[in-house]
Amino acid sequence: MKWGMVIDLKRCIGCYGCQLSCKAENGTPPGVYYARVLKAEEGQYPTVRNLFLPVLCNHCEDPPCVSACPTGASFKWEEDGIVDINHDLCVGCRSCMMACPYTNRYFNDQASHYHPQSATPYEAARTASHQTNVVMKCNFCRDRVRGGKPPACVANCPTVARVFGDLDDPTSDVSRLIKERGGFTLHPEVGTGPSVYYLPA
Amino acid sequence: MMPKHSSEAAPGNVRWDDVVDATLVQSSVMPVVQRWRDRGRPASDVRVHVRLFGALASVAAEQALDLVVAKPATVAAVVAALGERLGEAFLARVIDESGAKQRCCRLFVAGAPIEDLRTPIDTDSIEIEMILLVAIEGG
Amino acid sequence: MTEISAKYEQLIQDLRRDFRPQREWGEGRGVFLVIGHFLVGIAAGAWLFGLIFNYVPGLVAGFLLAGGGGIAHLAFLGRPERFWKMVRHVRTAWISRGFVGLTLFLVGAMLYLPPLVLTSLPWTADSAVGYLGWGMAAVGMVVLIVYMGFVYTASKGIPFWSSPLHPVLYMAYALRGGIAALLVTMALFGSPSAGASSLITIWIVVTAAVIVLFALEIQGALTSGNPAARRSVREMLTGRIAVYFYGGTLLIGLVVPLALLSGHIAPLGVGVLAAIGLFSALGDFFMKYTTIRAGIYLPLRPSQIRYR
Amino acid sequence: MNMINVVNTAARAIDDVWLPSSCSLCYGTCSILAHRVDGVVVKIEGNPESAVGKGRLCGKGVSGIMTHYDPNRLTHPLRRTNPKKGLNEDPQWKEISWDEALDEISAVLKQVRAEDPRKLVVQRTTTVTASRVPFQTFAAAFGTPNFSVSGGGQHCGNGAHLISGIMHASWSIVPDFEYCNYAIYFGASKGHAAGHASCSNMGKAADARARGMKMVVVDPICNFAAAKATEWVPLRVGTDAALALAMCNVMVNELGIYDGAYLQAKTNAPYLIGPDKLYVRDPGNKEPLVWDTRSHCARPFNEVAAADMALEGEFNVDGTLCRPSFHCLRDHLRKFTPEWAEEISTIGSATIRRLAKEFGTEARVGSTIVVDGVTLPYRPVAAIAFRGSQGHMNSVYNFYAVDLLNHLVGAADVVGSCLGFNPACHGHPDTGKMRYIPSAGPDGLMVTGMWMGYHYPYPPSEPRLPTNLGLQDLFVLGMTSPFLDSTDREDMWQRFDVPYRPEVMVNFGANLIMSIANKETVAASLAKYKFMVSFDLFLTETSSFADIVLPDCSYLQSLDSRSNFPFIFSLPAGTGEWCWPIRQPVLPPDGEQRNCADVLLEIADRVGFRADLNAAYNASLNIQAPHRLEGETRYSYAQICDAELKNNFGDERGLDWFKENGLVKWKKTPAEVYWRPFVDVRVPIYWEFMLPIGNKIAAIAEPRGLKIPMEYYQPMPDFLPCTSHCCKKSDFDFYAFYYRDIVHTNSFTMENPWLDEAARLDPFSYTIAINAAQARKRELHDGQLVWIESEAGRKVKGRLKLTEAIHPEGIGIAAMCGHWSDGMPVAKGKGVFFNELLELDWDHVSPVNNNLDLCAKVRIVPVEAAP
Repeated sequence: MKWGMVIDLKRCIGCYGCQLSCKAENGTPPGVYYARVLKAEEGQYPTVRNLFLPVLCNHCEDPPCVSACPTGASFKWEEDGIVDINHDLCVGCRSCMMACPYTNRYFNDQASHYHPQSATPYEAARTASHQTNVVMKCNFCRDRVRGGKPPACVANCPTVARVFGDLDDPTSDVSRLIKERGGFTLHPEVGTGPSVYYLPA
Repeated sequence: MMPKHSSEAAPGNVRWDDVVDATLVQSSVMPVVQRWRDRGRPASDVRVHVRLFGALASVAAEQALDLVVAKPATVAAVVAALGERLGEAFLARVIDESGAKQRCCRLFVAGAPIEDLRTPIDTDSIEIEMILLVAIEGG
Repeated sequence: MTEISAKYEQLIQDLRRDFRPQREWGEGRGVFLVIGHFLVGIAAGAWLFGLIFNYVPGLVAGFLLAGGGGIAHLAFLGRPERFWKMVRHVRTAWISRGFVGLTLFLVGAMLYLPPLVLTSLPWTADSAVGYLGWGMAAVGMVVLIVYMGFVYTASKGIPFWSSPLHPVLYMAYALRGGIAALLVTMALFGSPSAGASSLITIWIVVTAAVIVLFALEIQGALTSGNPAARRSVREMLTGRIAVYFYGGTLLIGLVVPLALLSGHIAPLGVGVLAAIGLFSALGDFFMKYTTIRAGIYLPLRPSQIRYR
Repeated sequence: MNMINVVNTAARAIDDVWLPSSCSLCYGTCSILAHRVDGVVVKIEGNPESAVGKGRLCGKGVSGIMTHYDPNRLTHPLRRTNPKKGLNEDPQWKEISWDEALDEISAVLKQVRAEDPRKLVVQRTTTVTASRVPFQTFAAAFGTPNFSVSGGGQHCGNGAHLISGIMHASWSIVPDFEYCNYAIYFGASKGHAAGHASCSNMGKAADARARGMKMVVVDPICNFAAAKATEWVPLRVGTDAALALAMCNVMVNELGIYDGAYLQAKTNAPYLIGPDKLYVRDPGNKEPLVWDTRSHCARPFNEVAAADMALEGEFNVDGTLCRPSFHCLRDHLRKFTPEWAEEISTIGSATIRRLAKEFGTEARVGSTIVVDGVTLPYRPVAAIAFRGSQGHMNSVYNFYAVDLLNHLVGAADVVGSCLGFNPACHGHPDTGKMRYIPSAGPDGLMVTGMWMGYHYPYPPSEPRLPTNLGLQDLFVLGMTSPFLDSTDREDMWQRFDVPYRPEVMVNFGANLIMSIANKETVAASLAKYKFMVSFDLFLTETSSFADIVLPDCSYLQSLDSRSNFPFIFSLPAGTGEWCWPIRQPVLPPDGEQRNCADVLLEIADRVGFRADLNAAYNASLNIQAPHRLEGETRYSYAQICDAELKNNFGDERGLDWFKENGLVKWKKTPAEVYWRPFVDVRVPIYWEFMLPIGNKIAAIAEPRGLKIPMEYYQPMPDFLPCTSHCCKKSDFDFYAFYYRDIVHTNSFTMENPWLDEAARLDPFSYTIAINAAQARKRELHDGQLVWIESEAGRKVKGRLKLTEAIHPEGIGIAAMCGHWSDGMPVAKGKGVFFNELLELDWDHVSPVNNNLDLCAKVRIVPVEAAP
């Protein structure tokens, strides 16, 4: 099977629910974003379109980050296609960050917390456990997924813009939506075969 | 893309009042329109114990007082009696010019909230509580 | 503002940009990566010419530079204590290959070199051990000369780097660096049998090659149609790193050596040649430094979004 | 405090639980599940069981953890030692014990209550809906009418809520997302950002979009709703009424589109209007007359079949020449031609005609649809307005004009139309409690069945010489008032012989220095209070004016028995479920923090008005025997909540049951959701009551030297300009306005580091949006630091963000950023403090509902050369 995500840009309103529920779920430190929302506009006044583009690791079919990693810290799970990082193996050479065409990897170079004076009890419980001086990124909330729950950003999205499922199964919602609504991926020209698809706004 | 329901939409000018039976709900709602016309009218007597709270207590000389109103009595009669005893300033906070109860004034007869000043008071030595609630809200 | 929060503020600003510069390689501790690449490149070149001219000081220089390069790499890594894990992905990762190359080179050099400079060792250069060392070092050397460019080519996130010319260019740097190293060592330990004249000729040829390749790379980036690559060139020629490019790469690395070479400043003595070597090496450092700093991530362009 | 002990032990005993509760990052109050592990909340998710949010939260909701755990939270009562109060005065706080604090507060309140309870002003934030009951009740029991919600109302609701109340018996309006095919928004973001039932509406709006609902958004800036719209119609700030009126004109007079049957049966359209612009009444029962086309004579409206009521024509009733109000409206509308509207709004007349045609056609006047087996009127169009369009001098007419679009085509509280938030509820199936239905009031016009305060929008109370500091008893169509803080408040009080002055303020969390208008004006009013106590999470700009600051509990440490009641406020409208969730403490207080509701109870005990407070709770929560609070009994807030819950849902469903189960829900019926056809009430398309009110107010105010501009008190809407529209100063060529950012709530969430980080990553949250072409014309550049300077010379500093997505005359700023308090270090210095540009006086508020005018004519002065 191959986990994949479909993000319906028609539904997304750029509320940052994904970016922040991801933070809450993974306790990522300042400056590390497994999920982000980009905003941009297209056209000229008054015929302008405002664009909200949620981004995350694309869990590519052929991930350049994995082949660039010297230690195998970055790897792809055979059974579900999720691209993951084994932080115990990472030497922090950051070549994966240069290899990722989607700039969705972050280097956690210092133990840090959000309020300068001290780490909150939440951070002590959820952020402190992250290794420093290693590269971090989204792994589709693999623990949640294996526990039968969708990734945090999918479960939380107030507009139900995110759908998660098996791309190998032609009957799954993700496969169906991609087919019916003309799902597309970012930077197809790079040829990495992303597992994150977008539906037209 | 057409909405899934539009197909069910019947053409032709259907009258609003023909569409549904307005009595369906109306029957179960007290017709409030009467309220503004009503005035309470006293006739021989019944004792009521009145307790005033909040702002009403602060404009009134007494916070708890006993009144005697004529039978068949209504809450309106009690209010009128209070007015005579406590003055216009007090009355103005309880009823408006039309004689209707001010919204922000809540009345409880034997613990039950009442909106309608015509509510009869037949049992003797009954307790009436009155309080003004804050009128303004925003957001 | 502490160094951490400064970096964080910078990241927030970068993430708001359409064209986000890479800062992990070349800024802060990242500069050690540039130094590492630089030293290792020269080392391999020095070793090559050391062998060609059969010039032991050159070999020694190569060995020492490589050692320094290795240390610089460790200084760059987030988790240096785990460095040995980098052997694991030779199959796909050029960094792994480079690491293996460097290891081979250093070990080989340590077997081959000592008997050449020291007497009364248990083995000699032309013993089995010596030959083994020679071989390992040779293989390591080749890997080091070749791998570096490919590390950049494999960086699909940075269009400016992923040009196929990069590997060739880095090989040329290695050669130019090697000659430079020899020119310097010559000044200290006397010239090898072949003599300086031939070295200078090679230097001129290689330098010419570097100039051509670099020009081609810039031209390629500008015509690639990739906005990020074009942006990189802009950064280098007119942007925030132009000063390093003009001051370092061009002035120090090209103008000064050529001026010295012309002989108008001083007669071409050993010292002047050494200076030429030194400057050209510095120039190479800046060329690598600017190329790395000019790296701009492939933008996630929302304009790719289609409408219904 | 017994609640807290319970939780204390709980926190240790249980080490891995998901507790159902309610969010409080904005007044949407979505239902949450808080995951607590070893006494630490490690995750907040939406509660999928609840109809409020349906298990999904916005960015703010999931980030609440960081607000709760903010190390800048207050943990001890503080007493100021510096008697001087001012923007630049350091209060020099010193920690004191609760006993000291409560002794002092009680002593002050005791004295004031003895002198004149009205000298107490109770102030609260709108962000925490749960604070409404405890503070309103406290004020009522104490005996003061002076209650305020700082910026709330003055900014977002005196117009929107008033008219939603009069026309839809609810607090706000939304499209019936499930069935609506064509919605047009005027300065509203419902379903796309902040606001009532925000998350639920986000989901419903997205479904509507996916289903193919067309949405036109009229707004000076293209963000949130406009970004998702099928069409963005940029207009000049504050001219919404011009567009809406022109659309009405085109529909009625050019296309002849209107729902006659609706107007006859459900509005005052047939009521006969005399030359004096007033109803022609029956000499006997004084009811308004209509023209009976069957008997060809005028008869009281309630004695004629709707179908026989004339909507047009001129009739002679006992010598007075009169016309149905619809006829008057139709004539009145003629002058609002699209060409006229183009001049004012900058929207092309062709566009205006097209929009009117689209709206009128999509309304499908006369059609019906079957929902749950019930045949109902089907009007799949909705015209929606909110803060943006009503935040102007012309507050009332802007909103009234927009809503007229709905009523002309009968698109009011029927399938697919404009809906009020749950105006009718038949009550809980088991207990019948929470039953409320709009009813017919004076002249047969609708009286809402449920309201937030007791100051009902209709019938308006009689204007009288004001005794409230906010003058709401004079300006009876106003709710929250500017006159508690305005520069001219003392003039007003003297003018109207208000017999007392504010002396003591009890504030809950409101940061009014930032949330009303420019800081100097509000600071001046705050500095005048003899004594101020403030319940706060952090030291805000406002708490620095307090004498005592009390450390409040966060929403994760608090109890609230009615998170989403009244249903007209923040329960999603349309079909679905009635849902009554509660908020329960998930964590114990830190340090000396105490729950405000319990503190108020203790203050009442110490001051000695517990009996009044109990009575007030009985009244405001409608608690009846056997659960009524008796005499002076010292109930804890938990016990009061328990009483309310048992009173509403039966003895078996008390607080403990709710803590376990989180909520009660039951299905809505079509007769509740689409109530209007079922209830015999009319709404005014002709506001006959305006003229008399205006005259009565003028009769009181003008002899005292306050001119009442009667053009604002006409029975039919008009376009009346803002002060900004009249500014002729050269080089003041932009209209500055603010919008509510999607990642922030009021001035509160900037202190949350996750939300602050998201806002910093956002191109607009902390910048000043300006039309790119206009900027270039003035050689202004993206990221350039500039002053935005108002006519009055007030100015704010910020960095420009050049964008194509804003009207050429607009300057768009996200609201209420730019904190300066050291007590909120994360928020400090972030973004732009828009409200600084707002004046606070009679000249800058609607003369009808006193809603503040939220736009300002400004000029741009570069602080530094282009970067």
